[in-house]
Amino acid sequence: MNHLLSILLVLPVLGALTTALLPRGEDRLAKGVGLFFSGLAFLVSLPLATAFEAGRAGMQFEERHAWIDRFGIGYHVGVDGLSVWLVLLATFLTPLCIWGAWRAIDHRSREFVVSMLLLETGMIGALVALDLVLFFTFWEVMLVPMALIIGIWGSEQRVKAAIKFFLYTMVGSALMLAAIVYLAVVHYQVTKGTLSFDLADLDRVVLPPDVQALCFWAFVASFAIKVPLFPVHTWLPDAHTQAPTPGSVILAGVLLKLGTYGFIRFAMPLFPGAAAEAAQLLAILAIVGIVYGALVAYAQSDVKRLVAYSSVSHMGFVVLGIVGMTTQGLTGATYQSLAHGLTTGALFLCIGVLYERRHTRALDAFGGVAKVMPIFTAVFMIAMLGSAGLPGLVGFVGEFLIMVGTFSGSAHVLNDPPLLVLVAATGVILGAVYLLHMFQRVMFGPITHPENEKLRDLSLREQLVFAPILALIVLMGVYPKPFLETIDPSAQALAAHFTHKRCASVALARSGASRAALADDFAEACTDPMAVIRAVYGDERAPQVSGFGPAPRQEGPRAP
Amino acid sequence: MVPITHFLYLAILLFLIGVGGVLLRRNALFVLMSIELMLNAANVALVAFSRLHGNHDGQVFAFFVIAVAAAEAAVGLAIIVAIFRSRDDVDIDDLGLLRD
Amino acid sequence: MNAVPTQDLLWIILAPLCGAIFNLVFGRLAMRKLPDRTAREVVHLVAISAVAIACFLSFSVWWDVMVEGGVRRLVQTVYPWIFSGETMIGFDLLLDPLSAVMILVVTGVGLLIHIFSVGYMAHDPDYHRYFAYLNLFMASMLILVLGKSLLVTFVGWEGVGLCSYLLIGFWFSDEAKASAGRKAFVMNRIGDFGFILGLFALYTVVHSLDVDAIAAVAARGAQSPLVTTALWGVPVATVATLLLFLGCTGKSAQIPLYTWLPDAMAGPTPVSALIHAATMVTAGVYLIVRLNFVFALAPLTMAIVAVVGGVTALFAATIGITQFDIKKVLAYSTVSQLGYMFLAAGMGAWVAAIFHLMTHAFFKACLFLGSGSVIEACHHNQDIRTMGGLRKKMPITAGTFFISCLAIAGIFPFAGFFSKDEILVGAYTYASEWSPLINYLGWGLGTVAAACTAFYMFRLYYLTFEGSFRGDEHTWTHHVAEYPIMWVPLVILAFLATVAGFLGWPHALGEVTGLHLPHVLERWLEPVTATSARFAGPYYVGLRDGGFAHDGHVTVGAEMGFMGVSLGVAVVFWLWARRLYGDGFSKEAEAWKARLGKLYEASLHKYWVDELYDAVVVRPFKFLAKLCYRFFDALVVDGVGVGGTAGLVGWLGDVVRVFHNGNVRRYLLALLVGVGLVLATVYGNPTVSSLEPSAVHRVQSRPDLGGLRTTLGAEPYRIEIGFGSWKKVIDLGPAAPGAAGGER
Amino acid sequence: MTHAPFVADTMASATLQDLGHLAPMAIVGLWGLLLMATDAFAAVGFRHFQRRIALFGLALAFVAGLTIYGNADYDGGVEVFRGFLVVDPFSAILDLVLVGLCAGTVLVAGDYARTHRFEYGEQESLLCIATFGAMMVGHAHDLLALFLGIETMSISVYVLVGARWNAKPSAEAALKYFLMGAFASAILLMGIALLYGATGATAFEGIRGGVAEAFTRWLRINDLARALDQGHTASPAASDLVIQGVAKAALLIPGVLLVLGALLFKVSAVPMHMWTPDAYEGAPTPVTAFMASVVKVAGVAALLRLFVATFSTHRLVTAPYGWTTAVALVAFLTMTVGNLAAVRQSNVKRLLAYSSIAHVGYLLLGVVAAANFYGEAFASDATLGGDGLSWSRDAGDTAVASVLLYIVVYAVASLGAFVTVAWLSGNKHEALEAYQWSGLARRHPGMALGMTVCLLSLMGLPPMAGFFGKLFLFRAVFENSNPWLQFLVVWALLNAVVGAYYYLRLVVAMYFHTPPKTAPVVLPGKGAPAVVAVTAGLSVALGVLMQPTLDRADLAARAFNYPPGPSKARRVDGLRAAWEARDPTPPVAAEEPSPGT
Repeated sequence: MNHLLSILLVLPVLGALTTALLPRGEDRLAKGVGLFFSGLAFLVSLPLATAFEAGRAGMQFEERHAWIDRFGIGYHVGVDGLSVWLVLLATFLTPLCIWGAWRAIDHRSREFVVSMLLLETGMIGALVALDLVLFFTFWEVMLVPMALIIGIWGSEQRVKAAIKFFLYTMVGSALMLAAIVYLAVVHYQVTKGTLSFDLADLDRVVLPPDVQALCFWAFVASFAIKVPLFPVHTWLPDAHTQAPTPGSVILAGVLLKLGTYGFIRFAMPLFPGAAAEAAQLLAILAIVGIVYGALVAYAQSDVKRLVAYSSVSHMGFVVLGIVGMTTQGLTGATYQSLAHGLTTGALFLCIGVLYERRHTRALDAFGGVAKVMPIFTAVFMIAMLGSAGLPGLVGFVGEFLIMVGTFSGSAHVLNDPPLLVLVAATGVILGAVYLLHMFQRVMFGPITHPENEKLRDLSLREQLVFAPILALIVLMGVYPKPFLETIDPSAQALAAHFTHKRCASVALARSGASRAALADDFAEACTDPMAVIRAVYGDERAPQVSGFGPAPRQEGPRAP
Repeated sequence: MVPITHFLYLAILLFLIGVGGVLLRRNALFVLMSIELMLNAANVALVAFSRLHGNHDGQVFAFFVIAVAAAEAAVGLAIIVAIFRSRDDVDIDDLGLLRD
Repeated sequence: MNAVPTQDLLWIILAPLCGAIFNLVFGRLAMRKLPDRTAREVVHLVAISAVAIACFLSFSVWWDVMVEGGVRRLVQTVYPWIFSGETMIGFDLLLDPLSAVMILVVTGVGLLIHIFSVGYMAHDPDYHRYFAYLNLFMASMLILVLGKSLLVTFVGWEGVGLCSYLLIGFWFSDEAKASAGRKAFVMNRIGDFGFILGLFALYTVVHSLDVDAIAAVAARGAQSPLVTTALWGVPVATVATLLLFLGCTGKSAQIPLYTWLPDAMAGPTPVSALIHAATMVTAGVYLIVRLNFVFALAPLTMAIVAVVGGVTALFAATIGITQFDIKKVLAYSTVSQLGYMFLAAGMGAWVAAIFHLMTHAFFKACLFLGSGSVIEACHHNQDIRTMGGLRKKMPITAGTFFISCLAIAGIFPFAGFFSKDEILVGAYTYASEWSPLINYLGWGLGTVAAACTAFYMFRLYYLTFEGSFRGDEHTWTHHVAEYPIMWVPLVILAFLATVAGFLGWPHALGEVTGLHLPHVLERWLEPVTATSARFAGPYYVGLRDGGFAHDGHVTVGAEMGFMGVSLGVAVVFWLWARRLYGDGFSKEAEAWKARLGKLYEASLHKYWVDELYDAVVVRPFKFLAKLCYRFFDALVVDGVGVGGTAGLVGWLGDVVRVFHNGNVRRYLLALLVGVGLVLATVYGNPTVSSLEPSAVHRVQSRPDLGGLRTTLGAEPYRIEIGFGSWKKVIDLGPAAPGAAGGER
Repeated sequence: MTHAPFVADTMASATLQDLGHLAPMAIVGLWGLLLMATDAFAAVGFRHFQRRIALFGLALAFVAGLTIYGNADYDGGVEVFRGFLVVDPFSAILDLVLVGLCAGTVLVAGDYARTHRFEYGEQESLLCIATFGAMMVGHAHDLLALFLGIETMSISVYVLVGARWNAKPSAEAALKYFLMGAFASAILLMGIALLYGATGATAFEGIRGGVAEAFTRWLRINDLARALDQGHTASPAASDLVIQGVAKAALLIPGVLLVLGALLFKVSAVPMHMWTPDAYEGAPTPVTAFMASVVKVAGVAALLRLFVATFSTHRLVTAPYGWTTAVALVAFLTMTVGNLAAVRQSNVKRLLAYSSIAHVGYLLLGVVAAANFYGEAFASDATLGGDGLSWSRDAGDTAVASVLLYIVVYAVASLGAFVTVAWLSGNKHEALEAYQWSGLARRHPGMALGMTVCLLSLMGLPPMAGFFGKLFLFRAVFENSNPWLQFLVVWALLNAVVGAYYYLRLVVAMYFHTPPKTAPVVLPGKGAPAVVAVTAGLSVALGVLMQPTLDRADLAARAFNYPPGPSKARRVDGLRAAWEARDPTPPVAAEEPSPGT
């Protein structure tokens, strides 16, 4: 089964080709084919969940072939706890989107399905790629289909939004590409002539501080835009608002996650020294994003825009969890990504339902909907509460882990994490404020618009689309064990790796060398990494509570 | 015997005259002629150097240049004629159709 | 512990949960498909039996295991809930004396209220939704109570908040009601914000949120890291407890977050009885007592709790005096009574707090249900100005209501007397960092509040039940009546309100009457408070030495004194209320109104607190949001930042295009300029054309775009001069090895 | 200068043998003449035969090219006509590419001319001859060959540009292009003359030797001056010495720079680019495609052959005497101006013209990098006794390979793009405004897709070939650890984003906008679609299946630059062996500090 990921990458492409060959105008058929292939992809991806060895940190389902080995570019894919669920999220949401768009997308379905499927390949690829060029390839592959989806099937301002999305992202990736190439070249020189773009290889390189900072920020430029991190978030509201429902769902559900995933997989471990230095700033940006996003969301009169800004707020939490570089934070960040994918996806689907019926997204156009659409009300409410991070629903687990990790464990990179968390936690209040505000404006109160009297409640198809998402929202909130026990080991390993490599980078900086070096060279210097870091930063920056390594369990053994 | 530098000065002089002509004249024909002048300046230099170095590459080159110049002139004149047909002068300042 | 299958604990929660799920999923189906009557039957039978099961299980576990079996602690490990790195939050349940009391009260009162609801909601179209929410609330409340880890408690904490939101806004078509629900939820969220941060603060020290773990850490008293570790320069214990207390003020409607509770009366009355009187709002008290050992380590917090409690008690009571909405009066009285509990908790009188919590649950539930049946009878009219004389038509309701009034006013021998008295005594006699000042303050506030309580409760009673009916005739003849389904619970609750006090028979009364009953509750809760009881020094909790302590008890004299005072006050104000309102609004009442003037106005308008909050918090928030969006986001970031960049590129594009004006001679010139540029890159370099000596060395020192090391050093210095056959060679400088080499 | 030893004794057999080596080029040239003849004798009705004949010949040339391409004997490079031309993997690749591009043009040119009523039989023959010239540049091993190749190509293209006699812009474009081209070639010629004067040779190898000598003398003069300062008695002949020594370098450097200027004109680098948009716009679109592909490739080939391979002695690539400074500067200007000017273009042809300028900007960076590496290698050879396999030389080869790859990928994509433009000009008014492309994706999804792929490749978006071209190019430049160049790479990448914007505008028009009432009529015939299909296919395939192409390009590059003298053959063999062994680690001679630093 070790070709699973490759199959997973190829299936959607096959589907896209098949769909492209269909005769023109066969809308239902095209969607059917798309649904079939994406559904097949989902089924194929299920073994990722079942056959995945929990409790193992390393890569699984790994696969490696030479591709352009003149430059050491290889086809190298694999998943670990940090990516496997995101892959599943992608394969899970895509068919739902295609199915959910059964009526919303009424013209040029063929192109639509092709775009969706290519997009799926791009997302999966970016999540499983372990070679930087391969990653970058998929990263960019996602761009065009998404732009098409926004630009062709979007609403009034769609073209502007599509171009904005495209260019915004490209600026970031341009810088990242420069950093990638630079890193590879340095690796080539440091290893005396080993050409490689493989993550594992490049990860061995430790750059001198100044260059490291440059490269780190180059990566951040790309990922921060994708996340999106304040203040480079302004493409998101437009893209979300203009995109058709499936576009918004995929965008919020998976694409944004790729930004944070990039942080976790690439930016932080590759440049730990710079990451540690930048952590404070990034954390502050994240927190500003949390509060600011919430505030702005509250000021919206367009439902979709409101949810879009709520994404800014939520993703702020994820980034906060990442930059703290604690096991809990990383686990929480990953989990929160999933949570946000599900809840916000569901919210966008809900808005899509309303839009289909009323063809408007203005808050004022609704009110009292709950009276006529009880099932929809329940669905919308669960999604809304999940998004608001109600304990017992999916949103809470991630937020809690992020905040507890940052609060108690991230002193080794952040100043006064409690204060940061204090501010971040206000997001919990504000989240309730704007979400309930939205919910009340749409659902409650008397029916002011006669059009709303006759709204159909969810059709069976729509109910079936929502059912699995809601089930997950509840299940993952009540019983996160299966997810956590796969994510956690990888998170722990990453956090530990981060500290060790950061120590190496600190040692390099202290040695005053202006050339890059290999992390292995500092192995003996970093037998106790925290000690080295403390020695540099002084005890107050050093962690009071280490988030790393085997920690005592206060509440008895974890169930097997 | 005449030192090489003299030939060089001549060549450079011719070349600069040609350049001046190209830049200053507005009649396409004159521009063409100036260019021919520049080519010939190069020829002078080539031949002179050929003598300096005592090998014949330069002279061979010069012959080819003459041939090329002829071809160029032919094509150039043809084009100028075409222009002349479309509008009754060949003032290169009037070529305003193609621009940003 | 093995005396009973521990699943029971879980089932206590699961039973109502299943009921809720059933009604959520199938209720709507039933209501649509089945004939109305049967549908309602199905719905409320499921709901009630769910609660009944929970209630039965609670009692059985309590009796069999704790009383008979003598097991004081029951722990059930369900599954590891959230874990990562060192963090480990198990979904574990804990049944100890404290939670036992709570679940008994919750399930018991809950059951009665469920039954009552059958009558009250009889004609509501969303019957199933109502009972589903009610069951959901029961489940959440039980999770809150039974949670072993504070995070599990937090789940219940937010869960009950949610249910309260849903039930307050149950009739969501009415904008005001929906808003009331939202207000409640948001204010609770503010509290929860404090709660969760408090948890984090505790976590940093304890590395766990398990109550036992925290207790273990706290048990070290002054050496406990809770005290020794500082957060923001303050001991963690203080920070944590302050934050937690913020949560309590939200949930238990204390100053400053109390304003949601009166609005919460928008919900159906049974809901007010269950959630906003008997159970949910007392969660804050429960939390403090649950964590008494942590609070005890934070004297500052304790003092704040006490003062806030006392002030709230009085503050709310004074508002209650002037309200005309029957439920509003009860709401403010609830706030005030909760204030008492916090006063007690703040003074370290844990038992008193819980005692009052319990008794209050009984009589306040009874009062609310009573008001419920009154409202039902009066055609959903809640204004006491249009009531009166209802006793004639609804005697049982009136009776139970009266009993409850006696109880809440603290008239011997009703439950309220004992609990409130214990609180007041505690307030006066218990040690605190700022004793005795704080004792005087607490006791004073409490006593005055007691006076007010007696006054407004009896005012309410007399205006409602006595005198003559002030409403319209039609209502009186056709509607006013009471039904068994509604008065049976009333009777039970009234009974409890009467006898519950004897659980806390004071020692002194034993001395006086010779009737030596044990203080059951104190004994029962002993294991819970044991930890904090051992603290000493600044963290000491218990009687201060004010000369009234005698072998661990307040001396008889003192005790009797306090009782006398409170009882006297209560009776006096009862009689005064009777005089003013015994038969409708008397002249004298009006006179007082006029006399108090502004004060009356203030109380009538709830001291304009809502308006204040609106001006200070809500409006600024909305303005800020608008500002962020319209100005910062749209204008600065997107407009100037993004748009600016794009505009700049476009502008430069236009600038560049200016040069391509189609003029050949310009092009030719440009070509020449280009060639000149290329030449300039070399000849512009001063070192090139000049031949002065050190040129070469400058060449080396000059930064060059080639960026490659120069090999000048390897060059031999040799001059060849040759004309025709004659050749002369001059060697200068060091002749490098392989001088023939160089750049060949 | 004597020519390299390996030529046969008797002229005749040598000629035949050499013609064999030059088969592709010879065939194309021959066909040019043949077509001229057939056109002269063919009746007007049989014009369309011209195309078939041309295609047949090109196919023939292509096959011949393949045989050489696959033949290992040429890996070391074979000099023909006494070192006048050379046949090596580099030229082999160029032959194939150029023939292919020419065929692509031929496929469309006829239809276009017929539709626009200026059909003329010489077209195919001119295209072949121009290609012949371009190929000659690719083979050039002597300044004369280079000059003749360029001129042959240019003059034919002048005619092609102006051939559309029924449209004013055509003639105007022709005149502009001609005047500037002639002016440039005059400058080129002057430069060549100076080079010849400095080195006494026109063959590259000879020039290379002369270059080195000139510089040693140059330095000695400075030393003499120093010596005079130090009080040595100046020799009586010192003044002559000054004349002689200075003259050599004083001729060489301006020569190099003039030639550079002229070649930069040919590849239309800023500020010698002015003609490009006008000529591209005025010319018949297929000819534009030809210019954007074939002519560009030839120009770059010339840069590589002459500058990277020959003028890459250490002193010539480092300040203050080096030409790389100029190229880097020009590269900066070129990419910036090219992109900026394209941003506000609504005319598709002009837009693509500017974009082609921008691409040249990126490409020149690669040229600089390669030259720098070779210069370093040269230095290390000189100082460390010339190990042909030095680190720097390997890096230089990689850079050259990257440049080669990039220009090929670019040429293919832009051919596809321009052909699409040509294809959209089915009636009098060509659809040259972006808005006329609206909704193309609905009417002609296939072509729209093809065009999009080509545009994405130009945009440099993975997995298109254009991305990998950029990747390798910039990788090479980065490897050249020079902060300025590295900055230029980042700058180039940001430029690419600007580029993305205007390419995207076409995609937007094709996909997002609804078709207008008057849709553009398209050319008859299957030629254009075939070309677009092939180019689009290549734009993807070259990207995803990069490795084989890369191997060849690499091999080409490795046989490309050589230290003077006999070490060349040894080196190439060694390289081939090393390459067969796929050993990616070159020895790190260049890492050791050399004396003098």
